[in-house]
Amino acid sequence: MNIFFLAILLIGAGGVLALAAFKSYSLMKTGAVLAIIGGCGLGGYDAVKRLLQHTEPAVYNHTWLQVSTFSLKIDTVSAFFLVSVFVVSAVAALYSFQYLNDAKRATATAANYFFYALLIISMALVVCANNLVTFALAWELMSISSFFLVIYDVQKKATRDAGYIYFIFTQAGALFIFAGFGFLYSNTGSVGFEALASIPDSAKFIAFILILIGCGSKAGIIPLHIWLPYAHPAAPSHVSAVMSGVMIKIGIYGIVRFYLLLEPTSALFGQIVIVLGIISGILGVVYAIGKHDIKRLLAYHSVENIGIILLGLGIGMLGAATGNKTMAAFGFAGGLLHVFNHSLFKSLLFMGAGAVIQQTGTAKIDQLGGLIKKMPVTGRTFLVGSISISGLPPFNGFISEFLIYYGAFQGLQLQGASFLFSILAIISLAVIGGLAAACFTKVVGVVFLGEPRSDLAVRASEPGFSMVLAQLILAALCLTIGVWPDYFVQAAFRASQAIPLVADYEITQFMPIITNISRTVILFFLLILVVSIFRRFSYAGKEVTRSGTWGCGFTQPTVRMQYTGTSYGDTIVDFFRPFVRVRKKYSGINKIFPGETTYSSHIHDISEIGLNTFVVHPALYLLNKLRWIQHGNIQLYIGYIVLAIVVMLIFI
Amino acid sequence: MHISNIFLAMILLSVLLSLKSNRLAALVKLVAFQGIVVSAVPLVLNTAHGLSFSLIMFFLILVLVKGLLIPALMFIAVNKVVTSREIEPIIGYHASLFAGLIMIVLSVYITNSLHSINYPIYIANHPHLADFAANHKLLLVTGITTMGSGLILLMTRRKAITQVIGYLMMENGIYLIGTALAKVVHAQYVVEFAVLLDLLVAVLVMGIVLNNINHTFDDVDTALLGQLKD
Amino acid sequence: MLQFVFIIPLIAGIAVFFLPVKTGRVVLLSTAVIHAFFTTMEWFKLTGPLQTRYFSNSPEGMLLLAILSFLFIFISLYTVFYMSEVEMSKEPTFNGCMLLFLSAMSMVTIADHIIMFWVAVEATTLMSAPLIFIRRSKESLEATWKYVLICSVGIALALLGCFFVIFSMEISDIHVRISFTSLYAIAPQLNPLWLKAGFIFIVIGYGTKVGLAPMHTWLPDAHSESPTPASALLSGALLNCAFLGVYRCHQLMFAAGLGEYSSNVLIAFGLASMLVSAVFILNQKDYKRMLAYSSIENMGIITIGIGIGGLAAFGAMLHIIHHSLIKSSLFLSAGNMLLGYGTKLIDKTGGVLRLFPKTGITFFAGFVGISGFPPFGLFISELLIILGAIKAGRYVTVSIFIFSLILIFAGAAKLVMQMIFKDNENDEILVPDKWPRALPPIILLLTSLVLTIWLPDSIYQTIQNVISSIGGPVNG
Amino acid sequence: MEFTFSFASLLLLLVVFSLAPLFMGVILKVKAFFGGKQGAPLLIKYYTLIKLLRKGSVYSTSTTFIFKLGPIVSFVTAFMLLLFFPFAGLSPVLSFHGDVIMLFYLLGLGRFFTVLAALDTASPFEGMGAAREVFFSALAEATIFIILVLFFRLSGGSLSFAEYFSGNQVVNLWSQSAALIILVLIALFIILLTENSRVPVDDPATHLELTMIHEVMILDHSGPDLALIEMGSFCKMLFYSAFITCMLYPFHTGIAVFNFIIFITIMTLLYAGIGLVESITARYKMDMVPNFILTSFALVFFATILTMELV
Repeated sequence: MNIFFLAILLIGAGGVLALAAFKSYSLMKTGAVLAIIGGCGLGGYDAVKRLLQHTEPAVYNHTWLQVSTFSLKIDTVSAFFLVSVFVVSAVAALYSFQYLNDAKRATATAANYFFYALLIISMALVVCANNLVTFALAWELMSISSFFLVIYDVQKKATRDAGYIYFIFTQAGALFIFAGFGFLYSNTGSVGFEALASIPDSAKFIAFILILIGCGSKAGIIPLHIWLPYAHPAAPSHVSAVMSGVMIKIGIYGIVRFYLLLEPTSALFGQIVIVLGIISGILGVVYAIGKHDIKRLLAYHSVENIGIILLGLGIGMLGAATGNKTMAAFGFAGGLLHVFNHSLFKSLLFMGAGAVIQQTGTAKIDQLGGLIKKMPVTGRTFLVGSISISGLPPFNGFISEFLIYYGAFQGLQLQGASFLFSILAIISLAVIGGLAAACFTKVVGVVFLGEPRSDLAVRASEPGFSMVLAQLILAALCLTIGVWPDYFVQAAFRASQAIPLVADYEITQFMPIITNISRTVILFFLLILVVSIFRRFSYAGKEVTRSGTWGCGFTQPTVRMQYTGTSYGDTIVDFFRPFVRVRKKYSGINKIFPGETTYSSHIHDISEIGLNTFVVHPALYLLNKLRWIQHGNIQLYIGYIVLAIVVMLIFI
Repeated sequence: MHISNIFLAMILLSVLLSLKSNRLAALVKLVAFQGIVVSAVPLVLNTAHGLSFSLIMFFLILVLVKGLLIPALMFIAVNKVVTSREIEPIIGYHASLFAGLIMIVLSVYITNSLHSINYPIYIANHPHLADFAANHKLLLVTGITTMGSGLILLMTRRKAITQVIGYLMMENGIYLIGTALAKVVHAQYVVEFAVLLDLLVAVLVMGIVLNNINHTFDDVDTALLGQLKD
Repeated sequence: MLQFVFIIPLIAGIAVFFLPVKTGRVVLLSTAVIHAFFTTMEWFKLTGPLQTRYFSNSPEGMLLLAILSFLFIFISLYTVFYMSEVEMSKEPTFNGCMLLFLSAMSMVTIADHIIMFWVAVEATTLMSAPLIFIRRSKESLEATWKYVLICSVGIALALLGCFFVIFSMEISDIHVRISFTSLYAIAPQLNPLWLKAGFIFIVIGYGTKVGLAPMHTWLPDAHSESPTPASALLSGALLNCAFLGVYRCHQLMFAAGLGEYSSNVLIAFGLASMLVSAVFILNQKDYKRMLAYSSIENMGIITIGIGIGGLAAFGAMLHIIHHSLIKSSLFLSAGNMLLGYGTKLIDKTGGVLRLFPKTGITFFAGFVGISGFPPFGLFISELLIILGAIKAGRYVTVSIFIFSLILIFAGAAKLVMQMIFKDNENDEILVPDKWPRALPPIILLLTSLVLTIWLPDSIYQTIQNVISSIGGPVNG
Repeated sequence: MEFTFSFASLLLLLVVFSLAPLFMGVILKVKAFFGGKQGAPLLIKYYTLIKLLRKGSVYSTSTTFIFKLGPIVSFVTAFMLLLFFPFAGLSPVLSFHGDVIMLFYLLGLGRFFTVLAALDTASPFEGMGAAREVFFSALAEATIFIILVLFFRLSGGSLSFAEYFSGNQVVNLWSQSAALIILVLIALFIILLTENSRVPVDDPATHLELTMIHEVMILDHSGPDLALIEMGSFCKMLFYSAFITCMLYPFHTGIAVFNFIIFITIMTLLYAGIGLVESITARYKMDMVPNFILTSFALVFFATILTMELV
């Protein structure tokens, strides 16, 4: 535990130092980044140690406000999440060193580092919290610090609105969680986590649903995801990386933790989670295909991946409910491993996007193109990230999805509803995979390949060293997990053994599968090598010329003729019409000698439309109707008092 | 026929008149009159067990405050302030008079219901106060009516001064109800004086504010005081 | 001696009227310190337990007295620097009335005799009235008029309520001193019907002063139109004092075994207040009014918490403490903005963070605190109230509670973010913000922060004693 | 479950792989016959490959390393499929429990790079083709995985090609759940046509870029690169047809030679069938294609639901 506190202390020191030394810009940045990285390294080391060697959970208690204690506990699940928290935060800090380079905004930068440190600390605390009050405290700290991180570019209106929406969602979510805690507390009579498994099933269900809503709004489960596509584009990229990579996973952690504490027996929990996973996964990726802003697109992909994670967890819960150990173990392990993997490649992608935006000054993918020639490293790392997020071998995304598939397939031996849910899970995983691949071929193809679509993209060049290094580290991690997954899979299984059902579950019989996967991957690389040698050989001594792309007989091809991201995704989006509102503006060709024509399309999020039309507007309308109360007329006011008395006397 | 009934009848009369009176000066006079009578009520009620010196002293002070000081303040206010001496009710005089009558009926009803509930117990506890209790009925009626009419004035009159008068009437009503119910209070003169002091200061403050309002708005019509709203 | 806490300010206040301005300020500050000194004496029972005919040091009274005294030190400090910025013609009157107001409020906190309590509450109204209309602007006069009249009417009704309570004692032929402490002892024998009636009138009467809907109507006007120190004192201290009356009567009902009824009444009024404030905080135009409505909301929360009892009551008590600290800090920051911009309109006050960094930070920190985020105390109190409410099985209450909390937060966040971050059209600054005026709000916020991290045991014990009489211990 | 490796199978694999171009020739022959033409020789595809391997290449100035990587990856991934597939009743070269998931994802990887290579050329037509390719294959994925679900159900928990076609619970037309297999066969044939971009989904022989899917994506490839792509598509075709073949007939006759001969015959017939379909049906409009694929999905899903009753 002491190492953990030391790490926390170090990170905090970094944040405070940034505030203290904001006068000298570079010193402040260096100090803060070093301290944060150091602290994260320390904490990460501790967490990994706990995860790999079977140590007893460390517990720390300190009475607080006389009514409760400030209580922490690090078990395998906490350790697992701690790893991704510390790893990603450290790398993002490294990235931020050259990403934030505007000496004129020294104070803003200092504040940014302070709240960044606070965010890391609070996330670590949430993951370790061991009673309701501590959890709530850490959760709220996390919300508030991330809010301040989002509004870094506060003079922009878009940023303020994004911060506002995020603020509301996070607070509403927190209140739902508190309500859920209320149900737990009212049944156990204590704020501790100990007795939760023994409360009646109805209370379990209500509490779980409330907590699911609260944590889901943080994790970005559709339809509670609305803040995500606003907040991530608004925030600076290292922040989006951490928020999308780690913070939304803390929401997942909340769901997992309370599932584990409640130990529900009904299959309903799993089924609900699976359904949410399917919705979030498929709609998330479809919206992503429809978006033209690269960071917004990535934000929707976070929604999609949360969906995949939920599918895994749901499968696990279903397995636990039906007593199918293999299903439970693989489902949970897959979900958890995907949490870690996604935190890696999603932050990698956000960093890449950040580099692109910093270099070109635009986030509109239809104005970019050919960037891989200008920024080779970023381009390649982004490619790695794209393959990983599409869940394709030989990268890490595939490993976790494989585990989830495996668990889901085990579910096929069940009968009735569970069988159907397993089928749905498998199919939606397949569809999500395919669509994700579609989406990222679009991103890579339109942003990094082809020719620049505007001169913004022409002026780009490789970003600063620290940014490149950060991306390289993450890309390397993605590849490592993809090729040698054994340790990571084992770690995920160890974490999943927190479920009582699979506590004694022996995974060694399944490890060969994982080994075989890595063998196959290596074989794949060997074949690639062989074939490329063969290719090199077959080109030996032949004349290889370069010329323009063949225009298919068209004599004046221009870069404007390239297929844009919009048209690329159009057919797919149309396919999902009822769930996706598409608004197209097309001026049309109407004259004999056509003049300038314009075309624009915009994708609307149905859950956002729904929220506005069914909740926000009616509520505001109703409340505005009540404004006459404060009429300003004193006689009326005295009338209120008399009225109150009369009413009370009637109901005496 | 107890003597106090005459006093109470006078109070009721003053209430009804104040509801239909259309001149401020008259209204103030009425309140002064009402104040004197109201402060006399405990005196006449306690004839049963004789007058004590302190009681008389207290009566004198009450009369001084309620019957002289406060009306005097009001007069000053009226003379300094008012441009038009009309009262300008929001609902007409007859209507408010009618409301007053309804108020009486209502209070009679309330009193009866209360008595039917409570007085059996009450008299059982205080047999020597049987007739006293009987008088209380009318006292209570008067008190409630006065208070209600005070509220009516507060709600239906436009002039700020009329509202002060309404407040005073309401205060009188409450005082009467207090006399009818809680005699213990009236045995503790410190508290009594404190309440009285508050009343005095309240009217004083209101007067000052009125004065300022008049200076700034050139009128004390509360219609002008409707600017702060949402 | 207990009475010093209101006698000394009284004398000092009267004196200040006739003293020159400079000395007046000195007297103001020194009185604040002396008051604090006597309060601590009382807090630690150094004068010994005390029970006069009209006064006593009840735990709840002591708690509020402590808050009041603490706030007053910093508010008076602020007042001094504030006065040096705005040249107020009637400054002695202002300072004097501040002190008289202090004395009246202190009297409320220690009053034990029912009528004496009433007298004290009415006194607070009268003493604070001059503070509000000291500027003699049209708005301030209107606000004062409404304040005085509505509160006087309400409190008159409370007097009627007191008579009913007394009668409920007499009718069952018991004769004890009509002070709260002695009534608790014999509460079960009181006549329930008349006690209920009394409770209704007292809740509505004092509720008018607390600002419970629908009797809250005067509050936004008075709080927004009065000069900054007065607003801070009104929101931070006066509302609590008025609430003491409601609370004491609830205690009495509880002792009489009518706790169920009174709880429901309190919760109903609390929810009404929260909803009303939600209605008016959404697209509010004036930031001081916004703060005033937020005070209504928070008093509603406290009422609900007290009504629910148990853990929620503990939460409510914490809420009283932290709300007083944070809200008065907010009002002081708002005062700084008012000095700087010369307007209370939200549309005309933009970019506070850029133009007035100190004030911007304190104001936003205060907002973060008031909307229930850590590290400030309202977070824990609201959490405890929700937990307690659900434990008490009041699900409807909780849902309305949460709903209106979200609404209010949504409304306030929009306005505050606009003020703090959005750029203003013109950057002209009337009065730059200075450390002396930025310091008191900061200190108040820090206090709330410290009390969140570490709550002294004596305070905890006091709160325990307070809520033990309304529905048992914390984990009840 | 462990990682098996058999040498005989490797030999067989090489033989079958070398025959792949011949089978494609068969299709062309059949189409020519129905077109009333004499048609190209059966070995035409071999000639094409040799010709391509002899040539050099012209690379677009817009392209990057991805353009060169595309053909390699697409070929390797397609070839790896064959490594794991049991031809003619022999055990596959390599196999492990759960390899199907891996292999279909490898195919996805191959597609990923083909598409990127197409987008790398900055040509509007290739982008168009890429868009269609990813969309249709995403739909096809659904069918493929529901087929896997069904097989898992029928074969009692198998997750590899080896397990499907060997052991006691095999999935083929002669097992007790033949009715379901028929539905699967139809679906699988549809997928075959889609994935290998044959008529009615796509027409490899068309000359209008606007109407192409797969062919348009490789417009700029030439020389050995193109040869690799061709070989990759041969492998893919071979894999799907072999898949269908193994479901049509259980290679239970002990003698390997017989199995081999039967296998080759069925394969030839299958290719001829494809040729037949191509010559008697017309190409669908683009917006019809999704329905076509969804039909296959519906069939298998129906079959899978039936298993709740039957199995």
